[in-house]
This record gives sequence, C-alpha cells and structure tokens, in this order.
Amino acid sequence: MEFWKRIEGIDRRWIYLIVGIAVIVPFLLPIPFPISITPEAQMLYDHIESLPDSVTVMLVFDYYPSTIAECEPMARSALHQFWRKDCKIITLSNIPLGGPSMAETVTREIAPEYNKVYGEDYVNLGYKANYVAVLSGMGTSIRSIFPTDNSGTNLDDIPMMDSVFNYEQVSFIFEVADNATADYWVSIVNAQYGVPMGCGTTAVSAPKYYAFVGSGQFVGLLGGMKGAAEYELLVEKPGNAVIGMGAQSMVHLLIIALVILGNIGFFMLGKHRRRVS
Amino acid sequence: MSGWEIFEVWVIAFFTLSLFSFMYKDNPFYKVAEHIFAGLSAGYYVGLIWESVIVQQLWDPMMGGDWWLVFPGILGFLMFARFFPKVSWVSRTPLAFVMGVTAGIFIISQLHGLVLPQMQATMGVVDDVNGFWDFLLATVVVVGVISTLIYFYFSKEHTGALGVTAKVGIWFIMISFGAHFGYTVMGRVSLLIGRVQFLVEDWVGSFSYIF
Amino acid sequence: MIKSSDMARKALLWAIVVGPLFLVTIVTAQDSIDTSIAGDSLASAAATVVDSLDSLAAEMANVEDTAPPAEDTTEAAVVAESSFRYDRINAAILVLVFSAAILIFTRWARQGKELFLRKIPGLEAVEEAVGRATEMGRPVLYVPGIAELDEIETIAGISILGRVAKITAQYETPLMVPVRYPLVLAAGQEVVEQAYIEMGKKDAYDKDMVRYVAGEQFAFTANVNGYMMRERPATNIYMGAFFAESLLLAETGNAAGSIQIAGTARPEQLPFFIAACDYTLMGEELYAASAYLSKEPIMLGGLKGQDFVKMLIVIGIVIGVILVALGYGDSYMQLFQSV
Amino acid sequence: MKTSFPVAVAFLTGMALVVSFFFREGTLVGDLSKNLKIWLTIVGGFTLLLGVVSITRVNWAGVKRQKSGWGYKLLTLVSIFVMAIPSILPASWSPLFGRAEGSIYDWLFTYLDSPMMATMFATLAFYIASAAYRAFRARTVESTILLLVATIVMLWRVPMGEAFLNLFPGDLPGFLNAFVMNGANLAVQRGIIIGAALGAASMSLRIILGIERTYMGKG
Repeated sequence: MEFWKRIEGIDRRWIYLIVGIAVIVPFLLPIPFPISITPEAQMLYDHIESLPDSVTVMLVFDYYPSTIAECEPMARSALHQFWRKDCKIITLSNIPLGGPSMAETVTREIAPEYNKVYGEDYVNLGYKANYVAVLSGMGTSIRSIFPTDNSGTNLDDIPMMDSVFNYEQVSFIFEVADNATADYWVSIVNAQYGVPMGCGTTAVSAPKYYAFVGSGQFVGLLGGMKGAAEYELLVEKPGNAVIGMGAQSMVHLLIIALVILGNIGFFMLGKHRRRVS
Repeated sequence: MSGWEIFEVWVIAFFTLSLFSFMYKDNPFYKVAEHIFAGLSAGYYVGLIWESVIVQQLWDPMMGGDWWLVFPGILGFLMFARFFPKVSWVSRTPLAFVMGVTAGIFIISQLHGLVLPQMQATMGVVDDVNGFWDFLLATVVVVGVISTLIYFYFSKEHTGALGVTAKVGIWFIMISFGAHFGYTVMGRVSLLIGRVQFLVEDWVGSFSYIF
Repeated sequence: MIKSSDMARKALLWAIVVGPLFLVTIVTAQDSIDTSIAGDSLASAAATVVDSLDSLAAEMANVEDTAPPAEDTTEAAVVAESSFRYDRINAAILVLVFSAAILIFTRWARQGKELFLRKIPGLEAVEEAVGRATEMGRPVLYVPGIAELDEIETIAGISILGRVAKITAQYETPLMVPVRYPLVLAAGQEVVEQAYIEMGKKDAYDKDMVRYVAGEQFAFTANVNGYMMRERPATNIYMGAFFAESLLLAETGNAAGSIQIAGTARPEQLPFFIAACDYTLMGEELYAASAYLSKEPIMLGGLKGQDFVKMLIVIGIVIGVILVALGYGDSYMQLFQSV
Repeated sequence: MKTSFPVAVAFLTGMALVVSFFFREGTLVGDLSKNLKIWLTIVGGFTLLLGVVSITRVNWAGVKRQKSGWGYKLLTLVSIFVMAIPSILPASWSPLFGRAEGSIYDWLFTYLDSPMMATMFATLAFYIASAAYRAFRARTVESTILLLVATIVMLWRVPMGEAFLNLFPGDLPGFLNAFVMNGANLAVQRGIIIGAALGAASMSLRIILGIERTYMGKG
C-alpha cells in the first residue's frame, strides 16, 4: 500500500526524465522493424500513379514549421512522386508563419534531382491572408488572389502559368496540413469545384479525416509520422520518418506502461470505489 | 561546419533547451525565451502582411488602375479606430464586413460542402454491402452517426429510447476519442523525435568542432 | 388568440418538414416510372416541380437584380433563369429550411414561449468553481480559446465569459482573460465591462483583465503557462477553440493545483481535456452551454432550430438507408449530391 | 447609426455571397462574390496588424511604468522591432532587408521562431506521458473504453506494436483499421462534423441577420 501511494504521488519530473531517455536511446541503438502499409496510404499513392503524365497539380504546404517532423517527409515524398510523373507543380500555403519559405526550401532542394526548372515545372505562389477567401477565390481566378508568385514575379511572366487560370486546369490537389485548413479544402474546393484531393496530416488530425476518405472527398490519407514513413517506402525514398519509427515505438510502449501502472495504483488504493464526478 | 553555422546551431539549441527547462521549473532562461518568442511572432506578422497584402494585393493593383480597391483599404484602416475610445465604434463597420463575408461563405460551405456529402456518404455505406463483414461495418457506421447526432440533441431529456441511443452514442464517442488520443500521442512523440534528432545530431555534433 | 397563432406555427413547421419530403416522393416516384433518368434525377426533379422552383428562382433573382425591372423584364428573366444554378437547388432548399427553422424558434423564444433544454452535466460547476476562487482569494483564469472572433466557438466562449464575469464582479474576484487575437480582445473587453456595469461594480473593472498576450499559438501558451505557475489561479476555465495547446494548458493548470473546466468542439483536443480537467463540455455542449447560461432567446432559439434540423437529418438518413437497402435509393441519394 | 450601419453591412455582404453561390460565374451576381472575397483578404490583413499594435502598447505601458519584470517586456518590444522594421524596408537597400533568404527577418524566423514553435510542440510528448500516468484512470465505463482504445491504437501505430498485435489470431490491425478507424471513429466524426456544421451555419445566419452581435461587444 505504502509503495503504491509513493508511486502514485511521484513527481512528474521523473516521468519527463524517463520519456527523455526513451526517445534518445533508439537513436544510439537503432532497432529495425518492418513497416506495413495502410490501405489509405496505398490509395493515395495509387491515385497519383493513375494520373496522366505531366498534368498540373497543387501541393499545399498548410503546416507550421513546428510540425516539420511529421509533415515535411510527406511533402518531400509527394514531390518525388509528382516529378517522376513529370507533373507541373503549383505550391502555395495558407500558413503565414513559415509556409511559403518551407515550400521554397523543399522544392528547390529536390528539383535538381529531376532537372526541374522554376517557372517551367513548378511555381510557388506563397501566402495570402484569409484562407476562406483564398480557396474560393482561386476557383474563379488564381490571378485575382495571387497576382504574383512568392518572390513577386507577375504570374503572366511565368511560362508554366500560361494555361492555368483556375481549378479547372488542376488535376489533383495534395494538401499537407497540420490544422483545420484541410476542412475548407474539402468543403469549398472539392465540394464546389470537384477537384480530386489527397491529404497528408498530423497524427492528431488524422482520425477526423477518415470521414472524408469514407465519403470519397479525399482519395487517400497519410496519418502522422507512420503515414509519412509508409509513403516514403511507397515512393522508395526512405528518410527521416522511417528512421524515427524506432524512437516512436519506445515512447509509445513507455506511455502504455505508464497508463497500466497508473491504473494498477488506482485500483490498489481503492480509489475506484470513490466515484469522481 | 563554419563558425557561423556553429553559432546558428547553438542559438537554436539555447532556445530549445531554455523552453524545455520549464518542465523542471520556471526560470529566467525560460522567461527570456518566452518573451523573445512573443515579440518575434508579432514582428513576423508585420513583414508578412506588409508584403503579401498591403503591397501585393492593395497598393500594386491600385497603381495598376484598380482604383476601387481604395475602399477595402479605407475599411482596413478604420480597424485602427479601436485604439481611440471616442471613435472606436467606427471599427465596427470593417469588422461587420469581415464577419458578413465570412458568414456568407460559411453558411454555404458548411451546409452544402459538409452536411450534404456526409449525409450522402452515410447512406452510401449501405449501397456496397457485400457479405457479413460489410453489413456489420455499415451497421456500425449508420448506428454511430445517428447515435452521435442524438447524443448532441438538447431538446429532450435523455430518457427512454432517446436515452439508450444517447448512451450508445457516448460509447461510440469514447471509442473515437480513444483513437484520437492514440494518434495524438503518436504526433507529439514525432515532434519530440524531430527536436531530439536536432540536439543529438547537430548540436552534439558541433561539439567536435569546438572542443 | 394564442391558440390560433400556435396552430399557425405548427402548420409552418409541418410545411418545412413535409415540403422536402414531398419533393423526395416525387423524385422517387418518377424514377420508378422512367428509370432512364435515374442519373440525372435532380434535374428532372427540378423539371417536375418546375412551378415552385421557377418562382423560387425568380424570387432569388429579384432579391439581387433590383435594377432590371426598368428595362425589358422578359429578357432579365431569361438571363436570371439561365444563370441560376439549378444543380445547386438542393443546397438552396437546405439553406432555406435551416434558416426558417432557426428564425421560427428564435421568434418563439423571443415571444416568451417556454423552450426546453436538457441539463448539461458539469455546467453548474462553473459557478462553484468561481466561488472556490473567491474563498481562496485567488484569481480566476478564463481562456476563450485561441481562435479568431470569426470562429463560432470563440463567440460561444466570449458569451460564456460574459456570464463568468458577472459572477466574478459580484464577489469581486480577480479575473484574468488572456487572448490571442485583437478582435477577441475588443469583444472580450466590452463583454466584461458590460458585466461589471450590470452588476454595479464598474469600479472593480480593470481594462487589463482582458489582455492581448501574443499572436503565435505557443508564444501565447508559454505566456499563459508562466502566468499559471506564478499567480496560481484557483480556477481555470477554457471555453472556445483549442488546438495543440490544450494539454499544455490543462496539465500546467493541474500542476498548479487549479480546478479546471474546459469546453471545446474540437474532437481531437477533447480526450486531453477529459483527461486533465475536472469537467469538460464536449462538442456542441459548448454552444448549448452559452445558450443555457445566458438564457438569451436568440441563443436558445438558434439551438432549438439546430436541434430541429438535426432531427430532420437523422430522419433523412434513416429514410435513405432504408431506400438504399431496398435498392431504390439511387435517385434519393442524388438529392444530396453537392456540386 | 453606431450599430445599425455595421449590421446592415454584414447583412448585405453576407446575403450577396449566399445568393451569388446559386448563380453562374460571369453574371453580375455570380461575380459579386469574387470581388468581395478579394476585399476580404485586404481587410483581413489589417486585422492581423491590429494585434501587433496591441501587443506593442501593452508592453510599452509595462516598460514605461517599470512594473516588475519590465526588463522582459522590453525584450519583447525589441524583438518586435528587430523582426518587423527590416522586413518592411526595401530589399534593394540591403540584402538584410525585406523577407527573402539572407534577410534578418528570414534568419530570425528560421533560427529562433520556428525551433521555438517546434520545441513547444515537442514538450507535449512529456506532458502526455505525465497525463497518461496521472489522469487516465478507468473511472467509469466511458473512460475505460477511451483508455482501451487509446492503448490499442498506440500499439498499432508503431512497427513494434503492430508486430505484437499480429501475434494474436485474426487480422487485428486490419480489424482496427476497418472497424475502429473507418467504422466507429468515422461515424462519430461524421456526426460531429454534421452537428458542428449546423452550429457554424446557425451562428453565420444570425450574424448575417444581425441577431448575433457578440463580435461588436454586445454580449
């Protein structure tokens, strides 16, 4: 009894310390494990594969720099898959903090691998305030919302945009989001303009978006770092997400152990009989 | 690694560790990081709005002949009336404009973009039932949707048949929240991995250049 | 007098229910006669009830096109007809039914008709928790979410704040309301000031009770967390739109020993509030709470109207499931096609 | 005038958008919404700037009165200006100005702001662990369900746990995906989405009709 009381009242900082250890150790001693692919990731991959070659697609960087660990591997893998199919890519962001510059960094890093040229094969529209107006405004005219690209070049001076005016010329939208903007891509762009969409999102938001996969509003879904790792394997470019899976496993198991321990203490001390409202 | 790059890595490491230090206890390092953080993010908006809205969307098109954009420009400026108590009521007009347009977009996008397709999809699950498991899944979905809607029905006391449905609803909701919790844990841990990756590889890695 | 107007209300409500059902019947019936139109049944439905739709379209066109009447009216009518999106008529009906339901219930509420709302567990806790802060002589922390004022949850949060401020005004308990957006700041200040004036405690009101803390999510959170550990408020209330910071706030508050009540409509954050707070309002309970606490007819009426449409949706789904299961659902499902 | 004019503005703009949704583009009504949406981005941009003015005022007041901790407030003020001022100066004057790569603005964002954001997120992992230990108790049937599902999903979403689940007979991961994620969870999310959509639409309607005026401070 005394033991459980002490365990129950343990300073939370000990727990923080254990978590810290659990996340660092796997980096020093990596344990490889096979990663299986969920149907939602496969569906997304297959849909993109089935697009005709060299169509125009949108890749939306709707995530803050704080969720790079989960979202960036998805955006990277998508670039690999799109460019292998010679797609023209429009990137944009509804995130004021960092969205446009992340789009810039990632595209410029991967473009040389496929000999892609800015302005001909991809363009970064940057950010505009008020996503609701941005999303529905682009349905009429992309130029009315984004007169220039992120660096201030007039869209009319960008060869790739010669034949792109609104959603009608966009064959697919891949939304990478860590927040509710994805809802508006569905309720405005997909519902009103019928552009097929796929979504990569943080693990936090993933459960919510299953409803959109079920209704066909998303063709597929990547959920969190595991989803990113699956997609990395699908496009055969294993990266940070695959590496992180070891530490991920350790911390999950630790948290499960903590839940169990906490509940054992709870029952040992008979607290379950006092019903807390 | 150049001296400058090492400096950059140490700057990041300093602020990362300062913020982590709060978990042990509130301290001056944390306070410094916290206050710089607040200032930087406010300053960020200035640069962003200046270029992407005021220059690109207002000033340049206006110079290009779209003179009528002067109206939204004035409306925007009126927002600042907030700061002058005597005329602060003036700022209600631009605010009402923002609310009105957003509300107009919302009514449609919510009812047309969310309610209709989600209803349709719920009926749709029954359509492609093929065998026992499909039937079971369709039942789960239909019962889940309806009982959740009923749980959030406030006009009647939850007794009788309504009460049973609502009870089923809360169980469904808890299953969903459990799944959410699991997924969220996954997400947070991923982000921690990202930070640890930085500290272990970049920061600790930079030691060898210095020591 | 009262009885006859009651009848009229009932009739109106029934018209709202029966109208769409009538449309459904027509479509389904027609479909069974001529199967070739199944794919395009929406358009054919529009053709069948062409009279009513035409008048509707004309009406809608007239709302906006107030200028044309001086010119050739027939031409204006032709333009209006061809430019109207008949394929979106289902959305138009939904919007109309929905609006009508909300307005009717709001009107009833204003007329003083008794509208029942079930008790929401944990809501009484708000009052208790503020009382506890008074006893302990420590402040109440109220966070109205971290979203902008155009988010419905924020508006709900602000209106609950009005209620909480009345209680703190009454006991002169210190109140701290950190906000993340300037518009929320303005609205929050006005609501709190109003509450203090109403309770006759204008002197106790301090403009800095509601304060803008930071624009960035985590800068905001870091700041509020710092406040919690330094000032140790007795009661923390979180009502509004919350995101990743939910657990950061709730866990820190827990560590500071505060009583915590939360309410949000974000399903992804609810598990954390449920875990770390003493009471949690889930999803729409938040909206209901603001109606419940304020007892304002507009809030009550809105909620009742929503409930009414919610029931229609449940009925609509049940009918759909039955029709689809029997194999007659194709054209019914088309009614819900959004384009 | 002080309230009725704004209410009228909200009504007209809101109605214009709703009505224009039902008209094709290229018509007078159909195009109205397009222009209003452009206006919205402009006015919306100004509202973001309000926050900056507000935070500057609050901190400046603190520094001026030398309230306790004013040194930190000064730090906030300095940070605002160091970030903001160079960003609005033309990049043609110096590569340090403007927002492009190599500017002060970009550097501060990349090396201070974003790592701090990521760190705040990362601390959540620690908090979750502590919350899992202290707060996640099987108190009621409901919380037990939540706990069980959470634990199983956590296992399932990592390779190690998935391998463990596969030790059991039957396709447990497949079951989880089909019946928990795409079954119960999907259904609940759908219910919540529909309910929340009705709530948002109702609030929007009341804003357009001028019944809801909380946003003007009339709570």
